[in-house]
Amino acid sequence: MLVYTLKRLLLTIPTLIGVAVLLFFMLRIVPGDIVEVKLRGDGGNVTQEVVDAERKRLGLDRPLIVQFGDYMWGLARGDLGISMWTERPVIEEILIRLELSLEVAILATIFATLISIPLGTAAALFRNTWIDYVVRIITIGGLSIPSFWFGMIIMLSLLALFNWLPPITFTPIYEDPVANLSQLIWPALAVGYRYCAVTARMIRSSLLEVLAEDYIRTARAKGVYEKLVVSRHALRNALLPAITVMGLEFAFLIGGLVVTEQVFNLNGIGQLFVQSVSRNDFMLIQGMVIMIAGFYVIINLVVDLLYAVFDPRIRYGN
Amino acid sequence: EAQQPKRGGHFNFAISAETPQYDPHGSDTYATLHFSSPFYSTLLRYNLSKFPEIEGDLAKSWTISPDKLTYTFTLHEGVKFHDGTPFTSADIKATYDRLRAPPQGVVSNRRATFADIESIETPNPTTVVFKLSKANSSMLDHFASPWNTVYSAKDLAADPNFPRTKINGTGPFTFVEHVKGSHVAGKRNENYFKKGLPYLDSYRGIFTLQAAAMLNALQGGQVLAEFRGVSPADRDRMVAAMGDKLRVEESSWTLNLLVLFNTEKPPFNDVRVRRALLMAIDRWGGSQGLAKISTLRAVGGVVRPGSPLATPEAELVKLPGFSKDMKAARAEARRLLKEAGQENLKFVLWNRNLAMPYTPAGIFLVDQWRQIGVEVEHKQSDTAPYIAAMRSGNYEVAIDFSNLFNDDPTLSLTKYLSASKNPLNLSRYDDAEIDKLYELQLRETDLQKRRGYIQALEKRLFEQAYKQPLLWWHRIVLTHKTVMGWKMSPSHNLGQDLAEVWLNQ
Amino acid sequence: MRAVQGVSYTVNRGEVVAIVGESGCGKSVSALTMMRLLAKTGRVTNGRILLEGRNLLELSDEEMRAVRGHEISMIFQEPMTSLNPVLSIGMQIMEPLLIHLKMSEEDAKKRALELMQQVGITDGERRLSQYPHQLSGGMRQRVMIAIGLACKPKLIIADEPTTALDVTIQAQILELMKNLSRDLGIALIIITHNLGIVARYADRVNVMYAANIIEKGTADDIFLKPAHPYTNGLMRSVPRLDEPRGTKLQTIEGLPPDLRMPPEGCRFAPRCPHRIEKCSQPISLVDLGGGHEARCHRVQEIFSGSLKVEFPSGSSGHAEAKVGTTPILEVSGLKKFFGVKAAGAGFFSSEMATVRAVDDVSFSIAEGETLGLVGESGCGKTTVGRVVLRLDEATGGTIKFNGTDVTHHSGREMRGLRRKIQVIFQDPYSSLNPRMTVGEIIGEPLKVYGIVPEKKARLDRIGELLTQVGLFAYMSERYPHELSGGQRQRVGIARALALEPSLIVCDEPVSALDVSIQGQVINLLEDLQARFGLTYLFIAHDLAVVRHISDRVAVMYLGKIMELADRDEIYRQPLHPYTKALLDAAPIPDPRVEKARAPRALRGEIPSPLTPPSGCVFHTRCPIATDICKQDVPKIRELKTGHLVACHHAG
Amino acid sequence: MADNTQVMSANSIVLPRRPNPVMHFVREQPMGAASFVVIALMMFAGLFPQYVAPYDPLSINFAAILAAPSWDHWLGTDAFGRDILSRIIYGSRTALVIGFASSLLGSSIGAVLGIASAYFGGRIDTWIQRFVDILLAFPIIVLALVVVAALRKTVIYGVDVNLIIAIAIPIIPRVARVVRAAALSVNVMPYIDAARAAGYSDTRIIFRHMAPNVVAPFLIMFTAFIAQAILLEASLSFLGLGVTEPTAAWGLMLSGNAADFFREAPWMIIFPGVAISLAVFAFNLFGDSLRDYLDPRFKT
Ligand SMILES: Nc1ncnc2c1ncn2[C@@H]1O[C@H](COP(=O)(O)OP(=O)(O)OP(=O)(O)O)[C@@H](O)[C@H]1O
Ligand SMILES: Nc1ncnc2c1ncn2[C@@H]1O[C@H](COP(=O)(O)OP(=O)(O)OP(=O)(O)O)[C@@H](O)[C@H]1O
Ligand SMILES: [Mg+2]
Ligand SMILES: [Mg+2]
Repeated sequence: MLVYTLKRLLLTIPTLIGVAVLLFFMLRIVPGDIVEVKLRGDGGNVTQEVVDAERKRLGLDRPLIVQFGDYMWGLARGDLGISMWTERPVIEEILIRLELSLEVAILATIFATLISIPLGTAAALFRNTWIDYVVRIITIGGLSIPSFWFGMIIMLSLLALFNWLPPITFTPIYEDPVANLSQLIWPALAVGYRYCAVTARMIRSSLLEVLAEDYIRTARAKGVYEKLVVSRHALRNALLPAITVMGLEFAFLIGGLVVTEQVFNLNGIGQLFVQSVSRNDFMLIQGMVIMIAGFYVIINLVVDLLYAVFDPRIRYGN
Repeated sequence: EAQQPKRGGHFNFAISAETPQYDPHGSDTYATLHFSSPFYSTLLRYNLSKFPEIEGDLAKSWTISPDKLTYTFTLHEGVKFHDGTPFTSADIKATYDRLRAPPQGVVSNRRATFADIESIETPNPTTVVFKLSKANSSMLDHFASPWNTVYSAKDLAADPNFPRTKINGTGPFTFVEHVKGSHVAGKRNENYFKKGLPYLDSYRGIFTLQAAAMLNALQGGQVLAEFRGVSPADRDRMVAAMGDKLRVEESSWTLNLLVLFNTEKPPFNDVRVRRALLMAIDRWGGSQGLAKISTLRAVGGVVRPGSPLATPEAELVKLPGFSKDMKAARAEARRLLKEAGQENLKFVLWNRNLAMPYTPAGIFLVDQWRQIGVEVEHKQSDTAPYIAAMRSGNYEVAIDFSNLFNDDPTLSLTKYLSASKNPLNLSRYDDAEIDKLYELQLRETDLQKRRGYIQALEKRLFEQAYKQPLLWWHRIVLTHKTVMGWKMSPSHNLGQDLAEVWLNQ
Repeated sequence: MRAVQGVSYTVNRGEVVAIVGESGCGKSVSALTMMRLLAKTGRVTNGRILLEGRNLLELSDEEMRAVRGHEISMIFQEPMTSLNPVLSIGMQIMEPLLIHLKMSEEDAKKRALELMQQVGITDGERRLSQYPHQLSGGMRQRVMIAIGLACKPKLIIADEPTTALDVTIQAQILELMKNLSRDLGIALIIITHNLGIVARYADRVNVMYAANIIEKGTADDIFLKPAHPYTNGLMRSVPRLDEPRGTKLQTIEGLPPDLRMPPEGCRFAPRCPHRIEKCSQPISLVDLGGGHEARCHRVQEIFSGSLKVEFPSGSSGHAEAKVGTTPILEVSGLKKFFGVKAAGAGFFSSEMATVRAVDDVSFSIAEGETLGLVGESGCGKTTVGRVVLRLDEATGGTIKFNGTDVTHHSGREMRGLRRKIQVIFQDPYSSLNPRMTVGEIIGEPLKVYGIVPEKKARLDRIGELLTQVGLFAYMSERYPHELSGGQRQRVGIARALALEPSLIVCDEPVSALDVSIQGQVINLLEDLQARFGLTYLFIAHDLAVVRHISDRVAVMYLGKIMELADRDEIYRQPLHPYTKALLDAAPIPDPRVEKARAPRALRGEIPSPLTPPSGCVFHTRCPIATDICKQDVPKIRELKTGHLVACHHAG
Repeated sequence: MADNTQVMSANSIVLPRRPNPVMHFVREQPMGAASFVVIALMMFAGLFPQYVAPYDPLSINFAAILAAPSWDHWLGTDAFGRDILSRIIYGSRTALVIGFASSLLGSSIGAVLGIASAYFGGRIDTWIQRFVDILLAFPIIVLALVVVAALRKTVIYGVDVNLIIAIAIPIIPRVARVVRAAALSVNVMPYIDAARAAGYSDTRIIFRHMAPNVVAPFLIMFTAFIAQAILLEASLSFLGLGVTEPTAAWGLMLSGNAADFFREAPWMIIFPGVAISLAVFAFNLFGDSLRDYLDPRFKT
């Protein structure tokens, strides 16, 4: 198990390197220069020497390949470099905002899991009945409603119904759970809806497949209570694919965050990302993408491990 | 509101952007000033009650030689930096040397403005003498610039870039903390050299990056003020929401957006085309409409309307692009285009990707030009690519902006100098006459004559239609009624040291 | 549609009743109906199912649930998929005990162990905690039986319990079930399409056709005095191990009726060679005495012998294909290993193991000859075929075609050769591209190889080929899914013929077909061979079929050839213990022969080809194995002329 | 032989007529059919907006700023007095063009990669899979954002090409995965072996025998990703990185300071969002029904 995990972790490295390389050069195609933004962004009329001096100071005058080597060497030592905008370590910039985004993501996941399982199961059991259709509408809705709009609508409704808006400054959950949740529960809803929908759909379809399996017929032939047939025999098999999907959906979750944080003005990773894109803060962008990619890879690893826990057919390598 | 100021209390206000570094010398964004001003003093400053009158800050008094070449300042005694080191004329010298001739690796955006300073002498700790090479009618304004925060010679000697990341000033407040992505905090400087100031015990500048968020905070009382300015829509909404708890102060703004042509790119090398496009813009109508939904409002020439040197409306309407008879103007525009063989002109309009007020301006222009049969593709891009395009000159038409802190023409007019004189001239034209007029107004010390030169320059500029202010901004500041002592001004860069702000509760 | 109609039969304690019939005739449905397990789409329109006088159809769902697994239990066809992969064996065996008998955990566990004992699973303790994927097919079926027995039911229904298993395992399982039902006095219904099994194990037999029971009686009645023409046909269309050489199979032409619109008269009439007008009238079972009944208008004539039932036997007239002497295909020392993930390792470890699918196989086929290749599943038959076809690259050894070594021909060199070697696959469903019409499928090679370049002529050629395989030109614009299994297989054959090959590899071409259809295809293959002088490498696991069609037969076990000889020789006096075992295990559709034979079943399981036993791969199961068998691999020796054996103790 | 054929002809099975696929689909998937109608309507609006839209979507009218829904402005107007209904109608063109184009581009490339990966296997497979993994590790919108920023904006016939590419790229790996899986299962089908045994060329086998059999998953992915693409375009425009004003685009209508008006002009927020949701919903539902229809596993 441990060995396997380590092996898999090692396997993720090439992927991450690929991400880093691809990203680095993709970004360097972006026209424009952060120094210009800094010095002239607000109409300052500084002379070219000043700009050059600044670029030199930030080491942006060096040939691309040198910068690249520098960057990769940094990565190798686990150093994400310095934000070109604030000139603080990228990792610092990220960590400040990570807690919030992470919490929203987790809330969304919890929300999704809690809702999707009963939803999907009901739809499968009452297939082609009105229940199924309602669930189908709800879930496809989840795939269709833009999370940022959903967020806006939530805000609108809160305003219209209670003339109340969530607080704008972040209080960690361990300091004041109420304040914390009253701020983050809404964005979590906004991004969680899709998450929930996708999982529910997966559960439905895989449960349908499982229910058609021979061993379900066997169970019935044994005279097992219908409740048990579903809970013990069917569901356990059906949940596996759902877990995978949750892993893959993580990519969408992040996307949801990027836009939703705009709507709710959350000072999180998504917000930071949009800012750094608009400022050409390449180092920060690289740092964040690599971190997110890392998350993604890890999560899918965890999913595989979970698989092993649920499915005896899958053995831990020795 | 002639009340006796109350001492004490904690003040939260919003800053709608977070500065990447602390040093105003190397910055042009108000984010830095709203962040740093309370910690620093300047040599002179504007008296916002009688703007644009200038008063002393660190300087107790000053004299100017008749030939306008020598400026002598007498400084306050007993001024101390936050770290306790006494303030002397040496610090002024160090600061201004850093501004006019920054050492290696130091960014000074004010280099050009102080180019005329020949030498700085410090005969004694409380006297500093500036000697100029040429007379400069704007010099006093430069000394009053909020960007020229005074640093300690000691610190600069230790590290020329000290002020980028650390703070040690003579200002009314001392630095407490800067929590990234959250806020900056300061507390009263007990031995501030102006007795009895500041009133506040402490304050927090909270970064609110979304306008909506800022307004929510204001409404919820999480912040009591935002000093940059909001859009009319926001104002109306807040007034509706908060009624008489809210104070609304308005003023025309020292900012404007300009229509900018790349005079090297045909057909925009043809004055008729440029002219036609400017004439097609219904500024007077547009200003009424845009005033409802954006921070754009006043119609004006190269100098802020309403300021002493501004061109009066009666004169303005005679200039191309400012006519009130749009039917005629548009007809003329079409004629010019036809004449230039450009009836069905197509081009790309570059614009910055900022919701307020750039996007509305862009939408407005596209619509205006459609009305004379010109098809425009509106290209909004982030600042970096935008600037890149502007500087490299591969654009045709763009929305340019100018960001000033006062009405002094010299700063604003440098924008119009020939490309050969000013590499930042994005229209890339060379026009000896404009340069001549600029120089004249700069050296002219008689106000009337100076206005004459400026209007001549303006006329020349608009007839050649290289670039032209579209509309000037309109500043609306919302504060809770409990916030007292803060003074409204035409620039959001001025008067942010919070020394006289107090809370009425 | 009516899947089952007018089916009525009784079963008594300790008795084994068989239900035979071709696929789709309603066997499973009738069984599932008894369990009330029909999918929602199916419902019982009328009828009674009496269990000791109680009509199961009148029970509430809850009552019925209590009956299932308690009084009636069922064993399904697919042991591989019929057990829940994520629940432990013990759990699955104990479940009915806990539910129906309300046993305590440990009692249930005790009982479970006892059951494992009964079904012949050793070291039950360990097995209880294992999961299905860790058991072989045979083992799983034993587990299924254990589950079925758990609550000492009155009736066990076994739907094709051994169809998915190998002959040797099949024998084991069936013996087990027979004994259990006798000893425990459990009534047993075996559903099957294998007449051999029926002959050996059934006391009474119900023959179903198109959702009807068309004949029923004791095993002897059915096999010795079949009354219904269909039953007769069935008996004659299966190849038998005890048949003289060269006899043609009689075949029932055509297909069972579409059950959505069955003929209102005798349902067999359309295919019956002896039909008369009367046959279009409805008919019910006619009693022939002694519980022997048949559903036929002319049954009396047949029974009295005044009417001799005759079926058209394939190509009357065609001469036996003449076997040449020059070998067309020579395979020597052929090896094919596959690298696979280590067993049990799952995807969690990447360690590789090698499957010795084919290990040192040598044989040669002469022109016009048919070499039969038999062996249990997984022994490497298909792989041999694929390597010969160069679909897989040989790991070792050489393949000579017409004298030239083609083992390592490049794609280009192969191209010419491809035309000469063609293939017919086992599964008629997946061997035709579902998105191409029959015409396109057959026409493609003609086009690609420019055999018949221009369109018009090609259409004619396609029609010709279709008729050659007993189809019709008009079928050329049909899609595969619009054809029956037999027809598809014929299309597959036509596709092979299109290239006018000289050698055809037939990989189990009839295994997936119903007996009556099987006969048709076998005859077709023989006709074609005679007509075009084709050479066949005929792969199958059904010894009877192989014996029927081949000139020589090779018996494979775990990737090695055990014995190779002329077909009569090998069946008359097999020299290899494995061949013997195979022949013993395969039941013959004749109760007299079967009942006479002593119960025998080769013990043990087929070892995994991942870890083949040392020495003689068969020694683990061999009755006469000695120490040398464990040590060294037996050479394949020619004991008599043309009779090769790989056994230390043979001869 | 002849006589057998006689026997067979005597009762060769009568087939039910091959059903017309369209009618069959409508009968089996009413919801799918309904959603298709919505899509068709959108397409019409997108193709001929000038006949449908009551106003010019671009012309500013300061007289009617933020007008509430009324008879002459059914869905009200925005901050520039532009008719929201008209902008939504014109916006459907933007959405459809970008949705179709990018989904087609992404799915096609993905499909090719997937099939190649499955058919050739070995090194090619490993490399393609590596590449796919890398692309998958990028969060979708992040990837799009970066690409939009990286590629210079190039407009062809009023369509922003780099936006299309940006949206297509995240689609590629996802389609590649699914198609590869499908192709792998087809690859082991005997009829493919038969084709190999007949010695056909790789290209022939891939295009004539494999491709048609992975069409189903491809179609499903394709429609599903049209929906995703529309959504992504909306998000990008919302972030101000997609289509730019004054072009009529749904995401754009929600972006910038639209939110500032939500007290006095909620219709500015509500209707464009409804338009997006409806369109995406229609495509998702259609794709869904298509899968139920094409995928035997979901058949009753
Ligand atoms: N759930 C179902 N829905 C509709 N038709 C069905 C269903 N199950 C079986 N049938 C039809 O009922 C008929 C009898 O099916 P059944 O499975 O009993 O045949 P069988 O004799 O068991 O065949 P096999 O030997 O292949 O198992 C077939 O035509 C089949 O297509
Ligand atoms: N592509 C492959 N990869 C790995 N192992 C394989 C592969 N093909 C066959 N095998 C293994 O090789 C052995 C022989 O397989 P093969 O299909 O030739 O047996 P068979 O005699 O045809 O069995 P059956 O009678 O079931 O068709 C089996 O153990 C099988 O698991
Ligand atoms: Mg069956
Ligand atoms: Mg095989």
